[in-house]
Amino acid sequence: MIEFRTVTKQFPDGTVAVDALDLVIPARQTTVLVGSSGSGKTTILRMINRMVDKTSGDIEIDGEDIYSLNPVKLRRSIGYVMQNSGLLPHRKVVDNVATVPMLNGVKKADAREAALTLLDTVGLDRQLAERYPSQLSGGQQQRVGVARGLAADPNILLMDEPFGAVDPIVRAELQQELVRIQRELGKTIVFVTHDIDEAFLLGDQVVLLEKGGRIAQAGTPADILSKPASDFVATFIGADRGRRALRVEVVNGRSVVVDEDGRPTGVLQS
Amino acid sequence: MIEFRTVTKQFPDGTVAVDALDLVIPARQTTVLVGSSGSGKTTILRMINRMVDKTSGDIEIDGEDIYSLNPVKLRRSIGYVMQNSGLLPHRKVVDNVATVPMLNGVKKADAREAALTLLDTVGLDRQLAERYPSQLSGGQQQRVGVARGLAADPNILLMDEPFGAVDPIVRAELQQELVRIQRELGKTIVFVTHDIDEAFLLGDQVVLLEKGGRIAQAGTPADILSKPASDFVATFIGADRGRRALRVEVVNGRSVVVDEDGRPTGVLQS
Amino acid sequence: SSGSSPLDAGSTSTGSAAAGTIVIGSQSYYSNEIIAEIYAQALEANGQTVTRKFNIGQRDAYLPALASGEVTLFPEYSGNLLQFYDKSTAAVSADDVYAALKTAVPANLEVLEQSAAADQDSYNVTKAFADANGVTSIADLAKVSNVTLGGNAELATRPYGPPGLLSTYNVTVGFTPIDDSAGPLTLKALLDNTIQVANIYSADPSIGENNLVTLTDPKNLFLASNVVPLINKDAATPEVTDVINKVDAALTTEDLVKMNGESTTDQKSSADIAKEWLDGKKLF
Amino acid sequence: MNLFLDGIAWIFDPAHLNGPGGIWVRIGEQLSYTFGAVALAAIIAIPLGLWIGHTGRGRDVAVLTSGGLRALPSLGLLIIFALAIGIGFKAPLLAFVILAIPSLLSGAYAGVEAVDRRTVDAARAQGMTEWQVLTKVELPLGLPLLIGGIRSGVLQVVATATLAYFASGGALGVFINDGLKTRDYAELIGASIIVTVLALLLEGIFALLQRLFVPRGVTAGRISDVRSRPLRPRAVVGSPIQEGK
Amino acid sequence: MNWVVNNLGLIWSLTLDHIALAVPPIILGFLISIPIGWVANRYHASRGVLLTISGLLYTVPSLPLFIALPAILGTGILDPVNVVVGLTIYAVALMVRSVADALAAVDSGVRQAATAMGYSGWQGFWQVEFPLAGPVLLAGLRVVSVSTVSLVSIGSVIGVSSLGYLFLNGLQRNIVAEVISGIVATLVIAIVFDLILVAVGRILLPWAKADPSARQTRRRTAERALTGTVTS
Ligand SMILES: Nc1ncnc2c1ncn2[C@@H]1O[C@H](COP(=O)(O)OP(=O)(O)OP(=O)(O)O)[C@@H](O)[C@H]1O
Ligand SMILES: Nc1ncnc2c1ncn2[C@@H]1O[C@H](COP(=O)(O)OP(=O)(O)OP(=O)(O)O)[C@@H](O)[C@H]1O
Ligand SMILES: [Mg+2]
Ligand SMILES: [Mg+2]
Repeated sequence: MIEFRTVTKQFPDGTVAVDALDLVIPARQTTVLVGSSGSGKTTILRMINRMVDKTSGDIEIDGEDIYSLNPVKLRRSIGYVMQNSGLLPHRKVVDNVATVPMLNGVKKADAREAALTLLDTVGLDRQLAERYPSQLSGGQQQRVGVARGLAADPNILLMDEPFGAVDPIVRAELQQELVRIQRELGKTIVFVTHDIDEAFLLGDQVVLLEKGGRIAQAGTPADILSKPASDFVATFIGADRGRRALRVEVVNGRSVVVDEDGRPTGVLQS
Repeated sequence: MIEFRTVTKQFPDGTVAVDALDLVIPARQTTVLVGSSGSGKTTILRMINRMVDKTSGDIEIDGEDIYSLNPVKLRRSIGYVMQNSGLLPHRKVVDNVATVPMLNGVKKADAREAALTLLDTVGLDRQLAERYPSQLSGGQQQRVGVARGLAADPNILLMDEPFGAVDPIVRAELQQELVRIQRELGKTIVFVTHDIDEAFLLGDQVVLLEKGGRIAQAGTPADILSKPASDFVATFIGADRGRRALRVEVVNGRSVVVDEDGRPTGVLQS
Repeated sequence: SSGSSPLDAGSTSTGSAAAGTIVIGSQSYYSNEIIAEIYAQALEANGQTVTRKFNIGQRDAYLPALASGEVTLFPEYSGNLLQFYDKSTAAVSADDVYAALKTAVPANLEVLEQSAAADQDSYNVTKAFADANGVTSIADLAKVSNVTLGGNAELATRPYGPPGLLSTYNVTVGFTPIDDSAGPLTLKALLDNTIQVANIYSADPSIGENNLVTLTDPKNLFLASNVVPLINKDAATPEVTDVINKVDAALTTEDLVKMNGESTTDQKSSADIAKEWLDGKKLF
Repeated sequence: MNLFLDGIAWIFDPAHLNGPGGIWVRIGEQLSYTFGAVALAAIIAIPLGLWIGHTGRGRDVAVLTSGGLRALPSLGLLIIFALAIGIGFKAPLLAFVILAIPSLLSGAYAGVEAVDRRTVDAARAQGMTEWQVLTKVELPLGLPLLIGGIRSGVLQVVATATLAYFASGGALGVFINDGLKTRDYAELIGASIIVTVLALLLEGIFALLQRLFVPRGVTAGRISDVRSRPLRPRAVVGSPIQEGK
Repeated sequence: MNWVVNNLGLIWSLTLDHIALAVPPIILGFLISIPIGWVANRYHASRGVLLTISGLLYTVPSLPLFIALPAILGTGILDPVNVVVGLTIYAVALMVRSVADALAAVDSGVRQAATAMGYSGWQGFWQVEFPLAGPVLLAGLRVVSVSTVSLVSIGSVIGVSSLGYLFLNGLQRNIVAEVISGIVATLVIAIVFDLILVAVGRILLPWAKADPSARQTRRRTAERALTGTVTS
């Protein structure tokens, strides 16, 4: 469990990115932070592994103040996956995955062996292990990024828009894969996105943020969808644009679900 | 009306990007080309204004072979909007919009005056006219791109993933704006995207492309959704992942529409 | 005019040659390099170990190196060297110059026996110019207006340069610095009439080859300048000085002209030229 | 320090400043070489560079040639030309033209190439002719790097023009050579100071020009664009502009 | 041409002298520039100052520098060390900017990823930033190499043996072939050095070849180095 208690982050230039945030992120579940650009998602995420230092307040992991720990050690114990994978371009795929265990002192051969197993876990062919990141497609790179995040077998996995830069089809695949992996491993995942569909798809808990890291609403997807807490939430989830306001029409003898503008979004199963 | 007759494009390196394409794009409607990366969407689009030269076949606009026209003149008579707007960074917004009319010999003052009117059309504040593109947000830049595409009052507007790089919320706004503009102006729009939701939202006709520019299915959104012509189409529109296979569940006393995995997508209106 | 000199500053430190090794230097002047090569080969033939540091620019660069022991032996020209140490010297004849030179050199250097071979500055004009203006001596230049003299840059301030011409002969000349030690650029400028008078060393074969007229010097503007070895006293062992003195005794002005011609016209290397000369003289 | 002060004193001695062969004349010669050589090099290299940048053709050849030209020792070139032409200003000028060409050439083609291809593509798609694409888009946007190339060429020539004395071509090298040969170290240092100050002045002027010629609204060619490259193309972050709602 | 054939020995020994004078400045310049460039990149405020000073060093004409150095260093006048130090100064002047640019060009995303993975500052620099700056550093080093090789000749004017001897001696003796052979030999050394640097790059940076985006940044930054304040 990760707990933020009235945490504030003000950058040196004066921007208050996160303002008195109170948030509990339950263990072994996926919590999705969603909000538009600049709402402070990344800042919140990075305060967990001290890539960004809080200005005030308390951050605890399983009851322990993270500021009592060495930041480098803390980071090695937390998986981190980012957009554009952040892979080291000068290391082969397998070495990228093996990096954190090796920083932790695992022997090279062992770390590489474990890395190969992880490639299986994320659904990558072992043949790709000896390639450089630039020789992979965007989707493959993201899989490597996930494998690397999992390499030290961390309890916590931070994911910052990990699928933001890939093509929608590949993206859908990766999302499914993540759902599968999480079912198997049961990590505490904190996932950042600005795509509300992705948030609803992946989140056990969805935290909808406004500017300054203020929580507009937090809850399960169904909660948020059925009872938007404010106009802002309603706008954000698309309720006001009629995208979420659906009705049924019959086309070619089948019940097609359409939105307010009459645009079809799916077919109702009988 | 734009007509492709067994049009093939082979690039010098041997790639056959478009293979014997037959396609009719009706006038005064929006036709969306959708398909995954590398399926030849951009190539097809760019053959219309001869930014890419066909290898064989015929391309006609309103019955006239485009190869009988001067390519520079042809381009000036067709609007083009691309991802990342492609605005000239060293010209002010208003001058960017006025560029094509001025190339066509319109006087500077008149072209600028017309440009300001166009900024209204695309929903931009006239105050932004004197800014440079880099001083605008991504969404604003795209609006300027659309205004520029419309500046010479062309019959045809080509749009290559115009909203691909902006944040989903802004994107939704821009899509609505385009729908509105099209309702007012009634251009022949050819729109490229790899987002099937966007295709269904904007397209009067949707053309689903496979590798090599082969048409997997073409028709209205409702047609495609209710009767996918092949497994490929079904996969692409998400039917197989259960995203389009919807059912209704009651949460908090409201009918929430959920997909096969139980992820909510909207609320059914009574 | 300057207070301290960067070149002097270096003279206190480093660089003394290993004991028993003779470090022979030469000017960046091909003819001087030939003589240095002769010294080197002669010493080597007599069992000495020699290091060559040729092509060290002008006196200002190499004299401090000699003083510091970075270089131990250097073929020099008596008149020019004397003027370097004593700008106002009155000595003119070869013997007077040599005598004056012996006392003028710094304490830790000495000059060995001077050779009969002379190679001194001289003013030359083309045959056409000499005939047209009736010029045979430097004094005759006073009759001609708009005369430009060409030579190395340092000539501008040397006692025998334009100031000396004015004070000794009352001749006023323009000056064009051409820094190739009376090489092809100077010669070409003279033949093209870009300059009318060129300072060319008397042993330069181009004087003969181009039919140049060397102007006589009745008032002894130029000092006699004979080949003379300058040596660091620490290196002046009898084994060395005997060999060098023997070489100098055998060297003649004609030899110099001939060897210079072999270098420029026949493009032979200084090593080959020196070897042929030594073989021809059968000194050792 | 003493030497340095002597050098400064040497410069401001009126006897050295004026008259034929005085400091002013030599500075004039130094600058004539600089601007003359760069102008001649520009006539050759800039159109060629623009053509290479615009068409993408001959790029490899250009890279190789300018690399090779860069490796040519100016002293050797100058001497070769002097032996062929004789003394005077022509041989040094020729050598300096060759010295300046690589910078100008690479400035021109790098400038054009640095322009975002999508911008060029969009310009063409709107119906600009190739000439218009070059003159209205690539040239103004490539100007910072092009000027950078000219600046680099100017600085190289101004520092190297001191070698002109090898061919009796005048310029400030005359003092340096003279000071060296006559042990007048005040002259030597004084002339070096002048060369350095000239170079710095020109550098300052060009830095200013470069700033002036960066088209407004563009940061291309400034070093800051490497530093602050965002992770991905994104709608403005931290900018005061509000989305038009 | 005859002259060349008869003097291959001389050309060869001068070539060796030339190489011996050129190599130390290239290596020293590189090593010295790394910490300076690092500071320039790390502390934004220092960047302008450091780059200006190094640019200023480059405007000092070489000949007087070679002559003035013995006074400053206390070396002998003919000591090759003078030329080596002088050329090292120029190399540093050129290289500092390359190092700063190279480090700045390292993708900030990758740098952050490294921090997030738990690299400490020192580890992160040597194992991630420095190798990733490699391609741009190499491009800068190639410029330094060419410029150094061509500048060595000037040392001949003050009597430090190099291929420049062939220029001065060829001039006096009016042997064009001698001057040309000096130019050609200089060119050959520059090309060989360049090939060696490229080969070393291939070996040490195998990933760079596979990475088109790195290639582009490298090219851009190299060209910036060439068209920036760099003079030779
Ligand atoms: N290093 C920094 N210095 C100053 N301000 C910063 C810094 N990093 C972020 N900010 C500001 O803090 C606010 C929150 O930024 P953050 O990156 O957390 O947003 P985000 O929600 O992750 O946005 P995005 O969706 O664009 O990634 C923004 O206004 C941003 O400009
Ligand atoms: N100039 C070119 N030279 C060679 N091949 C090309 C060129 N342009 C495109 N191709 C190839 O042609 C095929 C179709 O490309 P195209 O750009 O039309 O695809 P697309 O559907 O627009 O893809 P995306 O969604 O990524 O934009 C691809 O395989 C691509 O690699
Ligand atoms: Mg973020
Ligand atoms: Mg495309």
